Amino acid sequence: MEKNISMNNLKKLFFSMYRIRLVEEEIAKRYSEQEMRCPVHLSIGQESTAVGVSYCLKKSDKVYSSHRSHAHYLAKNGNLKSMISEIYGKSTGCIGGRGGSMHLSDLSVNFMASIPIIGSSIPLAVGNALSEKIKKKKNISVSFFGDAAIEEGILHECMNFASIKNLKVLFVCENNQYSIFTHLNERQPKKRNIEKIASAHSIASKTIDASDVTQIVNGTQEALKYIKKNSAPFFLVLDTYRWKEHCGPMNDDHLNYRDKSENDKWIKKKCAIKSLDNILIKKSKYWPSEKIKIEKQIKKEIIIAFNFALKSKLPSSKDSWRHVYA
Amino acid sequence: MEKNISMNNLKKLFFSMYRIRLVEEEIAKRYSEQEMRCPVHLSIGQESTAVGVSYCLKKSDKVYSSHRSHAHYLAKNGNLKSMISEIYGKSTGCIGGRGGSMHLSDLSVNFMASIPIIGSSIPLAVGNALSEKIKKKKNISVSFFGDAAIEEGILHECMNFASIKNLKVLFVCENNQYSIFTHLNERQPKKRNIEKIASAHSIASKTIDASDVTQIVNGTQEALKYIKKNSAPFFLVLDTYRWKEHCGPMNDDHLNYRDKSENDKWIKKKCAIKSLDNILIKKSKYWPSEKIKIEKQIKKEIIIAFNFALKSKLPSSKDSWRHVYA
Amino acid sequence: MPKKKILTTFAEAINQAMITEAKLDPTIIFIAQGLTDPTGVFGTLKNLEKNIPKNRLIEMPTSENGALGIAIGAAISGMKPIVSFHRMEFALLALEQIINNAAKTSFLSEGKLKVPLVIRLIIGRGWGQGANHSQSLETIFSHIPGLKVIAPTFPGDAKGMFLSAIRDNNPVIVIEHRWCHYLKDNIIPSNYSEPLIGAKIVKKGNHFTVLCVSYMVIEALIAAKYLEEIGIFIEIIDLRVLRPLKLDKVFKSINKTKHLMTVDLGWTLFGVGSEILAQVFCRDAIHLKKPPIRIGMADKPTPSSRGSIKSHYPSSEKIIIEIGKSLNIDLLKIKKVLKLLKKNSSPIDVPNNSFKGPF
Amino acid sequence: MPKKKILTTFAEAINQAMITEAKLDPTIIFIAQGLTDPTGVFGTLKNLEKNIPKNRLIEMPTSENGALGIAIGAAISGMKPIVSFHRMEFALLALEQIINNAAKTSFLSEGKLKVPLVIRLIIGRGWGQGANHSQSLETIFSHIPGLKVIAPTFPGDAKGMFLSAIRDNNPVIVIEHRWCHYLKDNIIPSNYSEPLIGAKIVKKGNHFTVLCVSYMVIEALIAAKYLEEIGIFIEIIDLRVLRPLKLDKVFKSINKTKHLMTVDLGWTLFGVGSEILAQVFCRDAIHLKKPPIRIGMADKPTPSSRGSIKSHYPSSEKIIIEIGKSLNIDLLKIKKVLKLLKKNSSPIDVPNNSFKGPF
Ligand SMILES: Cc1ncc(C[n+]2csc(CCOP(=O)(O)OP(=O)(O)O)c2C)c(N)n1
Ligand SMILES: Cc1ncc(C[n+]2csc(CCOP(=O)(O)OP(=O)(O)O)c2C)c(N)n1
Ligand SMILES: [Mg+2]
Ligand SMILES: [Mg+2]
Repeated sequence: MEKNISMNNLKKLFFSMYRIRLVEEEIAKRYSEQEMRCPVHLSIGQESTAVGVSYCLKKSDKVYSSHRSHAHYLAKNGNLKSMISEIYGKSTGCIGGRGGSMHLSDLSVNFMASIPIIGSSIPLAVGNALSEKIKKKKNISVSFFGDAAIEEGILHECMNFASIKNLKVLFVCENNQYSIFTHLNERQPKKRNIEKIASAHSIASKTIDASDVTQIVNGTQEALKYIKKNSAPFFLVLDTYRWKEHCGPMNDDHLNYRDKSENDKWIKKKCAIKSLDNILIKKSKYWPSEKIKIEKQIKKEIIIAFNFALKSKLPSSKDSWRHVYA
Repeated sequence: MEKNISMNNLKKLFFSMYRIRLVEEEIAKRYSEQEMRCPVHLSIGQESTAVGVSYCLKKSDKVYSSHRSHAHYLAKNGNLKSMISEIYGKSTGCIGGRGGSMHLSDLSVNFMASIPIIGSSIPLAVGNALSEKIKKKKNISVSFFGDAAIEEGILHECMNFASIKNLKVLFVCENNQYSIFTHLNERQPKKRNIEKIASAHSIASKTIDASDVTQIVNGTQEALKYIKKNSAPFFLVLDTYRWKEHCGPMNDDHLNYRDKSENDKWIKKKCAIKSLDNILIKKSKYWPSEKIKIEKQIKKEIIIAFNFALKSKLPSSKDSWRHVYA
Repeated sequence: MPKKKILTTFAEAINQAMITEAKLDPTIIFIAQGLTDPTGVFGTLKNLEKNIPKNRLIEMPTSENGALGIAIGAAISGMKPIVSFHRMEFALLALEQIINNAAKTSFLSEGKLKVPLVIRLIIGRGWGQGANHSQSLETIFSHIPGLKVIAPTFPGDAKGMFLSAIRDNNPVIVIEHRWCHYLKDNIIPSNYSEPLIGAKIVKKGNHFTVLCVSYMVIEALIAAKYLEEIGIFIEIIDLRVLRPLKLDKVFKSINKTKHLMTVDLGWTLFGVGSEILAQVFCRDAIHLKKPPIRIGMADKPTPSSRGSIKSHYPSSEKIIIEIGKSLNIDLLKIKKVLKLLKKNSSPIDVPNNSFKGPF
Repeated sequence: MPKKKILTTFAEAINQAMITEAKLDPTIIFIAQGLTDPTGVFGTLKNLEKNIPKNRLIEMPTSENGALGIAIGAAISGMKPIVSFHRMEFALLALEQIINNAAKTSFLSEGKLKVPLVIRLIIGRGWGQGANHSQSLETIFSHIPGLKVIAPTFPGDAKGMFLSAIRDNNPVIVIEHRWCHYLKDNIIPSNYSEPLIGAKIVKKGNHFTVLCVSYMVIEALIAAKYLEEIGIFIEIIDLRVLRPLKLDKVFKSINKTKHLMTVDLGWTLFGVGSEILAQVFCRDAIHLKKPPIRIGMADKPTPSSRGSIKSHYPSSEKIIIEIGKSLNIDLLKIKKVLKLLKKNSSPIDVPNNSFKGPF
């Protein structure tokens, strides 16, 4: 699958995923310091979905996300300092500390909004696409959501709307099989493939194993081609896995709500970062040393970003009276 | 298709449909007298759906309906006097005039509730089925709704729920192609079959041309068998047509929102009452005279019911303070 | 600009406002069910197709929550959607979007995103529509910072305020009482905007301040006519804007009349009148000669039958009785006046005598 | 029956109420997301699986509107569902069902159908949860006839009132402030029910009536302690029941203290305090020596950062300052007391010092 992606681009994909991984790990590590005082939903294990999709997007394409938005934000070239500061509740955060981890938004990279109410940002993406259509622009609107959003009526309403109005929406369902502690099988029909939801609304779809980021890249590129050619939405299902607890910095394997073998399989065999690493190792003998350099570079960036956030000021309560109205 | 239905039962089906037709026509005729002072959504043209489904139900099965509920109510053996009185806003109405045409409800025949908010009564039917399951009862919960309800997220939420909890719900979508003045093609994907909505939620389904009531009977019987055998919901799509305006007593063909040929086809060729009449004519030479008797009987009943309603008292405003709380 | 006034209904007035403005501003889009119906949302959207390009007329499937969210998304990205709901109740399905997204996006983007969105909520009444088609839930919206809420009564205000609502960069909820749609007035055909601030004195008087929401102004005006016959002159204030709530004119009026009555469209408890009274109390209670009077819809679902809606809605009759009581007016006088009122009234369940249903 | 009291948290108290009652009444069913999670809705649903048969534990997909409607349907047909929402905001998706069906089914069936339904709405606060996870929207529900709305503060009340809520044949909205869950009290382990009527005096005093909603009682209690140091004794009333609203105790208290402050959980405008003030005004305004004081959440979305939430929530500090002003207390005295208060306070964004996140 990686064949049609250049070595250089493979490295970019690796870099982007690995950066997210290391950022999230740093958040996890420092969370107990009690200075990041907001809920955090980490993307560790799910980096490939955000990276694979965003790799194919233009800057002018718009992204909407949910509670688990760090990876989406970073993959869309969101500013790391702004993100970490936002999580620290600082005035230098991407929205000045007003929203914390669950409300990341940065218009300078067209990362429009993250809304922590399940399903709530999906219509915003569709509305964006409606607007692009009226303005005769070619931009794509991307809506990221988890598998639980399938259960929300609003997703169905939005898919129907995008379908009948021929809107350029890329729906991306990150299926990590769980909504908090509850497995998909307790929430949705057991043998039903999620793609059936798409076809119920006459929307084309594809399911991809997210352990291979190059497949996501290829799938997304196909999807975008389809969207542009047909002026119609597309629905991607990306099968992935969250390594950490639903919300917070810890592992929660001791709670036994997830099968140990399932866990092992995803962490040990299906890590998209590891897989790409292996490909790169095979492709180039220089890779191991390059990787070390990359790692250093990222770690340095991370330290700078955290220091920046730590040194930044808390916003004042007076500031929060601004922009209640436009 | 009528083969497995006895002559006697065919007559019953005819009677039931014809009775609804004549009741609705009488409402239409008298509406201009300005004594029925509430919105009315007539079922003329759609009698077969209610009759065909209810024919297969037991008294203990529960029915939930929407704004267009007259036929559902009568087919479930609702009391005609109570219905007409309710429409007249009289204290003898099935809920004492509190609700009018859009809120018919009669527990004595397990016609549970009609709610004029699109989609709003669907979860009530599903909740009823949940209750029956917990109580280990075998009753079926029937939810009638129009094609517009497909667009409401709540239907999808309810279907998912009924599907995963294995509930004995019969979903009945009466597809008359229109939501008020708007054709299905402007509201839902053009070539998508409604059954796909059912299969998206792993629910078995069947589409039936409602111009033949015997097909509805057979289809419903199959559906009920399936529901009981599998402890699972079933989804019926009944293709039908509304003859009159969406709300009110008049024809509105002059507004030209519906194709004349479509209109003609349904009224002239696909009237379920006429079709069954033709079958009966072929089957029995006595039918024409029997039909005259039936018509007389129904008309007499109707006159009695309207007189009863007209003579009944309006409820007092004091009465409406009762039952705000249980 | 022609200054000659022309007799116009409320429905026509907002229709004019919308069409004129939408012709000038290509970012205005319309979202509704049955947008281009022969009836076009009670006539308020008529002639849309003739005036506005088709790509800006968005027929909305029966998906209120999705559609409202889509409208917000469009607003965020440069459009000015006008969403119409035939009944306020249908918007209950969309409250999550309205309260979480419409009201908070400006705040949550540090003002970088704006939501210039008009949401029209039509309140049904009469002709037996019953419990689910005639609720007046304006306080739900008025409670939420980030929203603006207006409730014009008269055609002139409706037109001017509607224009401001469209031009506003915030989500504006427009409460339209169905019975206001029929009101006629001579108004200027050209477009003029009326700022979304503050109440308006509709009738001057010295004896009682009567603050009304939307259609209740009409009931108060009728009451005023009859009260004048017995020498009582009430001052009627049309609240017009529920959020932001500016009550200067009310305070001034009370200062003069020393009497206050609020007349709510919706339920009294936790209603608009509650907020008004609270604000007056915090500031001006000492001026009142008598406890204020709050009336509103009876605290129960709206029954369908015309039999049971007697005394369900606040009426001119009720206004007269309560004011009479508060001012210790001779009961016989009041009774005489009420008799006259009754003689001249149209049936309880229609906005006017020419209304014939069916909804 | 053992009468010995046992130290119990609010969360444990309602957990006990639910489990004990559900063991006795087989029609009680539970509906929630993550019903049998290791954490079980903040611990309030723990041990459910051990005590209640599985078929009565209904794991709810992320489908709030559907699930709430399904709960109503089950209630109509003989069940007594207890639906839990982790955050009040999630119930915004279900308002159509709550307002149209839960509240009106008894009315619309002439009392033949009943909706014995408990809807638990948990209000989030602190730890940076921000605008969509910490709204206090209790007035929306309190406005609707057909619903009952309660907001217990203390473990004992919570248990007793929860039991009444379950046994009630009407839909009862239970407003649970997340920070109340941690409150501990010595309560009787056996099940006792507390009628869903009226407020409760939590602390007696002669100088000021302070009427609080839910967690605000705790802020007032803290304020009271410090005010006592300077000789001011406030009377604190826990409102407890928002609908039906019975204010006799409030009227009585005001009669004594001649001063009134309301402390809202949510936004002040069109809030609970508005209704309280309106009722007092209509009846008792003359008794007050000073205009009443209404405080509540600042009129804006809740920011996430602990920097910006300073003065966002009504606090003991604010209560002290406002009462001081109203009673013309020497500013130096107030300042001294505030200093002390500050010294003893835990961080602004946690319910107690042992709270460590992550939500
Ligand atoms: C409307 C709504 N209901 C419930 C929640 C509580 N909640 C927060 S995250 C979450 C799980 C969502 O699962 P999924 O969509 O699969 O995303 P994941 O966390 O697995 O990435 C839930 C139920 C919510 N935020 N919004
Ligand atoms: C939630 C909601 N949105 C809109 C309406 C307005 N409305 C009343 S009837 C109707 C048409 C429904 O069409 P369908 O479900 O196909 O039923 P039909 O009238 O064709 O029998 C609509 C949109 C409503 N009652 N409820
Ligand atoms: Mg998931
Ligand atoms: Mg239809």
